[in-house]
Amino acid sequence: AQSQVQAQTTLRIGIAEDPDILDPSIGRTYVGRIVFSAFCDKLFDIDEKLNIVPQLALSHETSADGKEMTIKLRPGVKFHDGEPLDAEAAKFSIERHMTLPTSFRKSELASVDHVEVVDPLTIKLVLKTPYSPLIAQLTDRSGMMVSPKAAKEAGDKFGLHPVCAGPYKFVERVQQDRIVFEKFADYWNKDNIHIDRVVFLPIVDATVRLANLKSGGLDLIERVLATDIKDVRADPKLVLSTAPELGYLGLTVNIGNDKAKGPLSQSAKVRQALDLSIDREALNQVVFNGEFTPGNQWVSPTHPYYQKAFPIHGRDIAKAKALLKEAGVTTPVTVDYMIPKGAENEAVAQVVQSMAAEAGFDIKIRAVEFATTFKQAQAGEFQIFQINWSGRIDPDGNSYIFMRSKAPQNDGGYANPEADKLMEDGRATSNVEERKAIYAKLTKILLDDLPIIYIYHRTLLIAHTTKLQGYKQMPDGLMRVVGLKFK
Amino acid sequence: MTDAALPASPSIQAYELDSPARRARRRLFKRKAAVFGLVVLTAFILLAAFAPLVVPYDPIATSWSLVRKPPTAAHWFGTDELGRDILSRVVYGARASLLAGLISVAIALGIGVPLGLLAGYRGGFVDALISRITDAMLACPFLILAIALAAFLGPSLGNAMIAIGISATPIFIRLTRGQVLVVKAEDYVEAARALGNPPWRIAFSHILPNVLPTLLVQATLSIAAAIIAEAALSFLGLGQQPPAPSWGSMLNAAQRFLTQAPWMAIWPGLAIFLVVLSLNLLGDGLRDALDPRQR
Amino acid sequence: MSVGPLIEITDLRIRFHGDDGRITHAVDGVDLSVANGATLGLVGESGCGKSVTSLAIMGLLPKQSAEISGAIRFDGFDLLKTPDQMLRDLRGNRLAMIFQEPMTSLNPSFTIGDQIVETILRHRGGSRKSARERAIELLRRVHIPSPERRIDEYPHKLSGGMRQRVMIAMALACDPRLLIADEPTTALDVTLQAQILELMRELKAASGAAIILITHDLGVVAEVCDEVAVMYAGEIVERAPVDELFSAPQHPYTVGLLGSIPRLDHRAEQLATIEGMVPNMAQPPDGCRFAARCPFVLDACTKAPPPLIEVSQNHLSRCIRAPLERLVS
Amino acid sequence: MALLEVTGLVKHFVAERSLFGRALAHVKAVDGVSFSLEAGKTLALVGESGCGKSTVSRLVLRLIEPDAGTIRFEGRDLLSLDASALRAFRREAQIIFQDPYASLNPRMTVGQILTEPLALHDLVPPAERRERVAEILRLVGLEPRLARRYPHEFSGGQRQRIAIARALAVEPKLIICDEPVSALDVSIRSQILNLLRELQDRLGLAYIFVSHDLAVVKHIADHVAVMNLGQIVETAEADALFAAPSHPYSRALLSAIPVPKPQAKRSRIVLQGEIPSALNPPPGCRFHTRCPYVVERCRTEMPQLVPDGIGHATACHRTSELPSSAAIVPSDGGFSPVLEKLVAAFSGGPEAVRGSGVSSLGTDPA
Amino acid sequence: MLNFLARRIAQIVPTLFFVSVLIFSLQQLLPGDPALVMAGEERDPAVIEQIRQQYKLDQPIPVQYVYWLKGVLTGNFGESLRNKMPVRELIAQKLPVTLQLGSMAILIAFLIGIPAGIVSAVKKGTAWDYGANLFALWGISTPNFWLGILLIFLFSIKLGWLPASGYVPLSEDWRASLAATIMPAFVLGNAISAVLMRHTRSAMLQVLESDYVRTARAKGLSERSVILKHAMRNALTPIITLGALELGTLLSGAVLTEQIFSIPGFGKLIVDAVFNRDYAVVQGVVLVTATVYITLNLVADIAYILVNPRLRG
Ligand SMILES: Nc1ncnc2c1ncn2[C@@H]1O[C@H](COP(=O)(O)OP(=O)(O)OP(=O)(O)O)[C@@H](O)[C@H]1O
Ligand SMILES: Nc1ncnc2c1ncn2[C@@H]1O[C@H](COP(=O)(O)OP(=O)(O)OP(=O)(O)O)[C@@H](O)[C@H]1O
Ligand SMILES: [Mg+2]
Ligand SMILES: [Mg+2]
Repeated sequence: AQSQVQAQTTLRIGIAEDPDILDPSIGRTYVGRIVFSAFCDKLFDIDEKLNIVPQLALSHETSADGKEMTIKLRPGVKFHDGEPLDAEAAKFSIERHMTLPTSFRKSELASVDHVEVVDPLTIKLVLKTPYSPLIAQLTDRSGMMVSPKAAKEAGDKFGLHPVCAGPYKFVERVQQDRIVFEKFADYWNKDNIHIDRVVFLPIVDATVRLANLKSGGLDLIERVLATDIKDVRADPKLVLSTAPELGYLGLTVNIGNDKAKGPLSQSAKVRQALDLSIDREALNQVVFNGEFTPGNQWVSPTHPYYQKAFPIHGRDIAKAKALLKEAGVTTPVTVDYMIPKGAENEAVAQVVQSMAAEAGFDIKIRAVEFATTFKQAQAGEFQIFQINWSGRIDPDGNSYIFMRSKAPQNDGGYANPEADKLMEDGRATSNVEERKAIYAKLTKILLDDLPIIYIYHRTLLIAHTTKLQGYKQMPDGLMRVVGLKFK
Repeated sequence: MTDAALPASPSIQAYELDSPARRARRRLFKRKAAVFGLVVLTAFILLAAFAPLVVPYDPIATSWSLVRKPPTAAHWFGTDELGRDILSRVVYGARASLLAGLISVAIALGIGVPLGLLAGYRGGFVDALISRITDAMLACPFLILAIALAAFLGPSLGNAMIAIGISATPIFIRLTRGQVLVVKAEDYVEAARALGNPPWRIAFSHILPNVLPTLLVQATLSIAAAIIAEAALSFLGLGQQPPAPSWGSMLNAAQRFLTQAPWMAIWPGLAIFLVVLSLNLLGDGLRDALDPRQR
Repeated sequence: MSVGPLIEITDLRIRFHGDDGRITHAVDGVDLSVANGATLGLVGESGCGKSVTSLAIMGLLPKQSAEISGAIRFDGFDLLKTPDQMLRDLRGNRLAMIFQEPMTSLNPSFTIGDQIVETILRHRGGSRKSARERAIELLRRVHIPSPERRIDEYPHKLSGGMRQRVMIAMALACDPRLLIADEPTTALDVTLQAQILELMRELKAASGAAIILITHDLGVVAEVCDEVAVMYAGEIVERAPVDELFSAPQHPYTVGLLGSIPRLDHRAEQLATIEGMVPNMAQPPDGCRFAARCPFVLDACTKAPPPLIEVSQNHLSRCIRAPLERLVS
Repeated sequence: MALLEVTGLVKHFVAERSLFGRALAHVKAVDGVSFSLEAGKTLALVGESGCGKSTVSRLVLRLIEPDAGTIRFEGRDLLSLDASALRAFRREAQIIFQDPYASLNPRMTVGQILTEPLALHDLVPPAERRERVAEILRLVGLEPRLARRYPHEFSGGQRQRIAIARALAVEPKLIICDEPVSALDVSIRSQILNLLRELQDRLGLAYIFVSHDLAVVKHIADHVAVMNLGQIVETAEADALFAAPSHPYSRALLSAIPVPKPQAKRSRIVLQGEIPSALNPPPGCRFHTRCPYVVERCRTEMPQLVPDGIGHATACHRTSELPSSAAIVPSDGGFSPVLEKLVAAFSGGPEAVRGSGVSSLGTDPA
Repeated sequence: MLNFLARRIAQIVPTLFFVSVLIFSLQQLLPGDPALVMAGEERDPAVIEQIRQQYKLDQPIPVQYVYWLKGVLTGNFGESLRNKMPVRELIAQKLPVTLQLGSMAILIAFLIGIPAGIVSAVKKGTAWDYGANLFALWGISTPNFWLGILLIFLFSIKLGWLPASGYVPLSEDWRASLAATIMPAFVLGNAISAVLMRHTRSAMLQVLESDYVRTARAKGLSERSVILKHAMRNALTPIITLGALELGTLLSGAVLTEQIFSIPGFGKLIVDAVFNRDYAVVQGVVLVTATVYITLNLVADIAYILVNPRLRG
């Protein structure tokens, strides 16, 4: 019996930032989502191929007109506080996402008109208009279910002591230091939970994160530096897990709000010249040891929606120069190039800068604090804004809000009625082939107009010790803890 | 009362005939440490001034084939994450650092000295007000103040200098004020008043010159501190903007490659250390050389 | 006890090596002796080497920068060759000293009692209690009112005169054979000065200690001393019993000094002045050091250093023109 | 009309403040001082350290503002002068300090130091200033070529000469000498005293001479005021005071002077008792704690300065009852005959120095 | 003396008032809309407007100041914009960490700085003195972020002896806690010990030249008791005062050191808060820091009075 008393097993995960509040309605950081996945299950989940699979829901069904979605819930699911997850609770959670004043899920669920309880384990989402990406939204924070009792009590402080229906339940959080979870005994899938505790430790510096992994201080880390991969692979005690990321790094060109009316905003030819001057593969090699994926569209070449008809073109300085000449601009073309501060961003910017210089661009890098970039972006105080988007499962999440005219994140002020129409159409159908056809047209337009010049797609780089087994990385970047065990 | 003078006091000893400045210089040059500081500093200043002529490579020219190469005969200090020559970047970085040190301290002097003079000389309410504000600024840790200011002004070398300058100002206010209070009580200031000097003249031609040596010493030490602060701000990304090199931002970049390219961290750090060390040595030397108690 | 002087200094030379390599000849061939129970006055201008001489006797000159030669024989010891440990046993015990600045010579962080008791315990041992009693006794001896109370006070509570008395009490704590008083009254007000002088006179009679009294005030010398040595630029220029010095000085410098003091009895229109300045002690002149300021100077004076000659019994002068009466008769 | 008339001068410094800046304790540095001074004469202020001598000096020049009293200079009320009139007054009266090392600005050459007053009051057109500086320097016995040097290049005595020269530059009528020789060596002291005397004779200056050295005071003063704790306790012609001091405090002071004569006859009065602090001076006569003649009345009633009709005023209740003071001042009996002659020969000798061929820097042709 | 203390304490009030105004205005001057920053990638204008309203960001600055001040006076420092934690709690969470780090740094500084200062003053001009001075120069001339990086490189990456980052509370595991904090504490303490050494040296030199030390020697006391008793007691006063001022350096240093070693203390809290535009946190933390600093100075003043009989009155 003595030997049965095993030491508690603890999984220590090194994350790159300290998450914001742990309330799925208010949360807004990438790193926050990683933490949610340990304790807050969603209605649906995805698999490696981006297929939508059930999690708290058992199935879903969309009506023919696309305006109603019926969801069957998994029976016998309990929240951490013992409350049952039934249709009422699901309705509450979705409505909370939609109505909490400071909820950031509002826009994701904007198409939902109201939620109906069909039976104790069935709900129905009634939509204003057909909206095919909705199901994808429910695989992320909008699909997370919270205990109505706890949420009602805590109001907008719910995130300080979140109560969900995930595999682990919240124990404590020390800001900037750690977030501790322990195994939830009544988890619906408890047979697949093998580790007693999960601790998230925010460690900003990637080198230090890796050092801690090597020294055994951590078991699992996210965002390994591409330049450190060789190191990880060489270490027999470490395993690297990768997946293509859903997002992209792009250069948002200020077309509509450029106060200086620079050549870049005035002429698509100039944008094309810039595009042609960039050697994406070389950049990938220099900055990321070739580990990332060069790209030219808002989804990566490995994504089902990638338009193979428009592949990445090579670098062509001669053509770029010719285009500039055609556009009749005097070189060098000076460009105000805003980036959020950070070593990686700066490295990319400097490579772009030196590549573009050869074609006749004089790029002035302006590294602005992350906090300030959005304000300046909204105010149109940039000519190029180099920004990373973490990506969404549905391709619409990578395009609509950035390029639809007047969309909230359309900082470049791009407005093309034809493109707008295509984006709306894409949302309305859920037929994959139909959507692909629509997006093919859209891609052609966007590659001509170039409101955003896509450069590369990151690879999710996760490293863990060989002791930890069963880890699988999904493209959405979340770190799933179900099924993990120590050797 | 003109003609016959009293019998002249006949002799002057030949023992101390040079001016205070020259004597101070002589004493300074007697100190090996200070001379070392001066030499190193001069070397850095010359390097910075003639950077384009000295450096082997363009400090911002990237080379995709030379990413993070350890020191070689061609690149003495190695190359960085974008294949740039670290030696050239260190030399160019001297410009940012020295300039940051000089300008921010100039700002601090420009604001601090007049205020300190005013507070010390006028006394009363003005003094109380200035002193309390100075206390308040001193109560906020220097670097935090500088970070907040730099964040407010937006990241750029110029703004970092302003931020550091403002953060360093209260030291100069306090120092000037204290010194003014000391000098103000000297007999020669009282004599100047008795002669009918107007207040501003007393402040500027009798008090200020006698406060200057102390300020000079503090300025030297503050430049050292400002250089470290600029490096710190650049390290946090609030200073020099890429691709222009600065020692702090080089260290920042280096931190990510500590395992693979430790040389990236060595050289800029060493450069900061040397310059700051030299300034400290020089400051110490000046302090001793200008100390009125010493003969 | 052996006959002969209690302390005898022969050919004492002290040089300071400055940071900048400059050498100061602070004391240059001083010969002095003091008999048991006698009081010697040491006078001279500021910087002529009075304090340095006394510090040399106490062994308190900085070791790094002071270079000392010659001999100081005290009570059978050659102080310059005595090991540090033994010197420490002498200091505060058989050799005691009072300094010029009563305000700064007492440690502000300890009560005066602590400071006196410490000396007694160091040299006499015994219990703290008995040492304390002796301290009170000492304070009473130097006329500090209600010493039982005062003993626990910190120095800053006492006036300058009181502090100087405490210093004296401390110096007398172990019944020293030789007491060196370096300008004990200079920093004090006239009335306090008078008190301390009275006290010194009293103690001189009572304690039987030999005293070296350093001062630049000839009035003080006249009042307290038996014998006087006049120093100029690191040398003794004249030594005489006190009466003789004041009535028939044998060195021009002494004459100048005496002539430049305003007298109470008659109002001279002009005081005598000694023009010029002390020679630079980094490079003292070859000949007589006073030659440049001396109205009686001869060519010979600048050629070779004049010897200290005995003009009359016990009256020595370092002037080739002595006896000076010859010049005015 | 007297050159300077001071009546009822009061200055209390704040020694301690309460939380809200209200003064809790005062140092009564000067507490009702009155005196007057004729042109061309010397008034000496004597007294122990801290009795308020320097404060009186500064008040007279309005370097600090008095709390009460009047100061009249040539009949003008000084306290009513505005800033510019005050600056103009600075031409009339000057001050010399005790510490020759602290009283000259170390960063100015002697020339600059002496030119400054000329320029400030526009006494001499710029072109002639250099000549004037030379003249002033000669006046105090320094060579004009020294104008290019800095104060630190001079000895204490020479610096004091420069300070005197600076005071003379504005051609004042009054110079306040705040212990001008206390910091100097005996031999140099006499040079400065001689210089001050000469200048007075030549330029008709009036001096207020602050000192605690009574022999010096006797040598230089026409009139003496003895101060104790912010008040004048006795004033008289110098000779009268030294012949027969009447206030017990003056007696003690004078009896304490050490005289350079062995076995001098003296009846020294050694004061006992605590020196009271100016922070809370005792009631009644401020000297009563140390006075050998104290009676009950002294402890309660403050004595006034009472003149005796021949210019000798004393603030003591018991003036008339005190024993004779004739033998109080010790007698030094003058020089012995030999010494007398030697001193005379010594003083007669500057030529001999010059003629001796001993060259020193000061006498080199420039 | 009591009066002096009262005055000294009364002075704190206007100083703190200016501190609060300074912090507040600085905050307001910071560019970047906190609501926008908070939103990050998710920029829904309606929600952003909501946030502005909720945190009174839409009010004029003086009104915001009054709200804030009111809160502060009642002990309510507001809540973090980023994670809704009350600022007071955040501070309570972080303060012990920085205090531990700071105390260790101070301990290191004292253990190195004061003995080194004494030795170099007593042995002025010898190899000891040179050595101590070299150490001091090294200490004040090394940027602490560089030293931190080098130490991580050496002890964590190359040798693997110490963890490169993180923090373990003392109460949890004191060994791990010490292991985690020893490097940052050394980085912090290194610079301070250098400064302390210089202060000690110059205070000692000054005291050693004083008349009362000469008196002590003239009494025949041993060098040991002259230095450790008579000189040290008096040299301590300036060391205390100047040492207290160094605490400011400590707090400044903590900013970068905590950043490099990922220590979740005050310094990291504030830097992150500045970058996140988390106003309430920045304000609260700086105000507390300033108060701590001012209080420590006051304590130093009191200590100064206590060791100085002249002032004890
Ligand atoms: N520690 C020292 N280092 C270098 N020079 C010194 C030192 N102490 C004294 N001197 C020099 O030695 C000379 C004699 O000094 P000393 O203190 O003996 O003079 P003094 O006769 O006592 O003068 P005073 O009357 O001013 O006390 C002076 O020139 C002085 O500058
Ligand atoms: N500015 C001041 N503030 C406060 N107190 C002062 C000030 N100036 C002088 N005092 C005090 O006033 C009193 C008289 O000082 P004053 O300098 O006039 O004395 P003094 O007679 O010149 O003494 P000494 O002979 O020491 O120069 C002293 O107790 C002194 O401490
Ligand atoms: Mg001396
Ligand atoms: Mg005075």
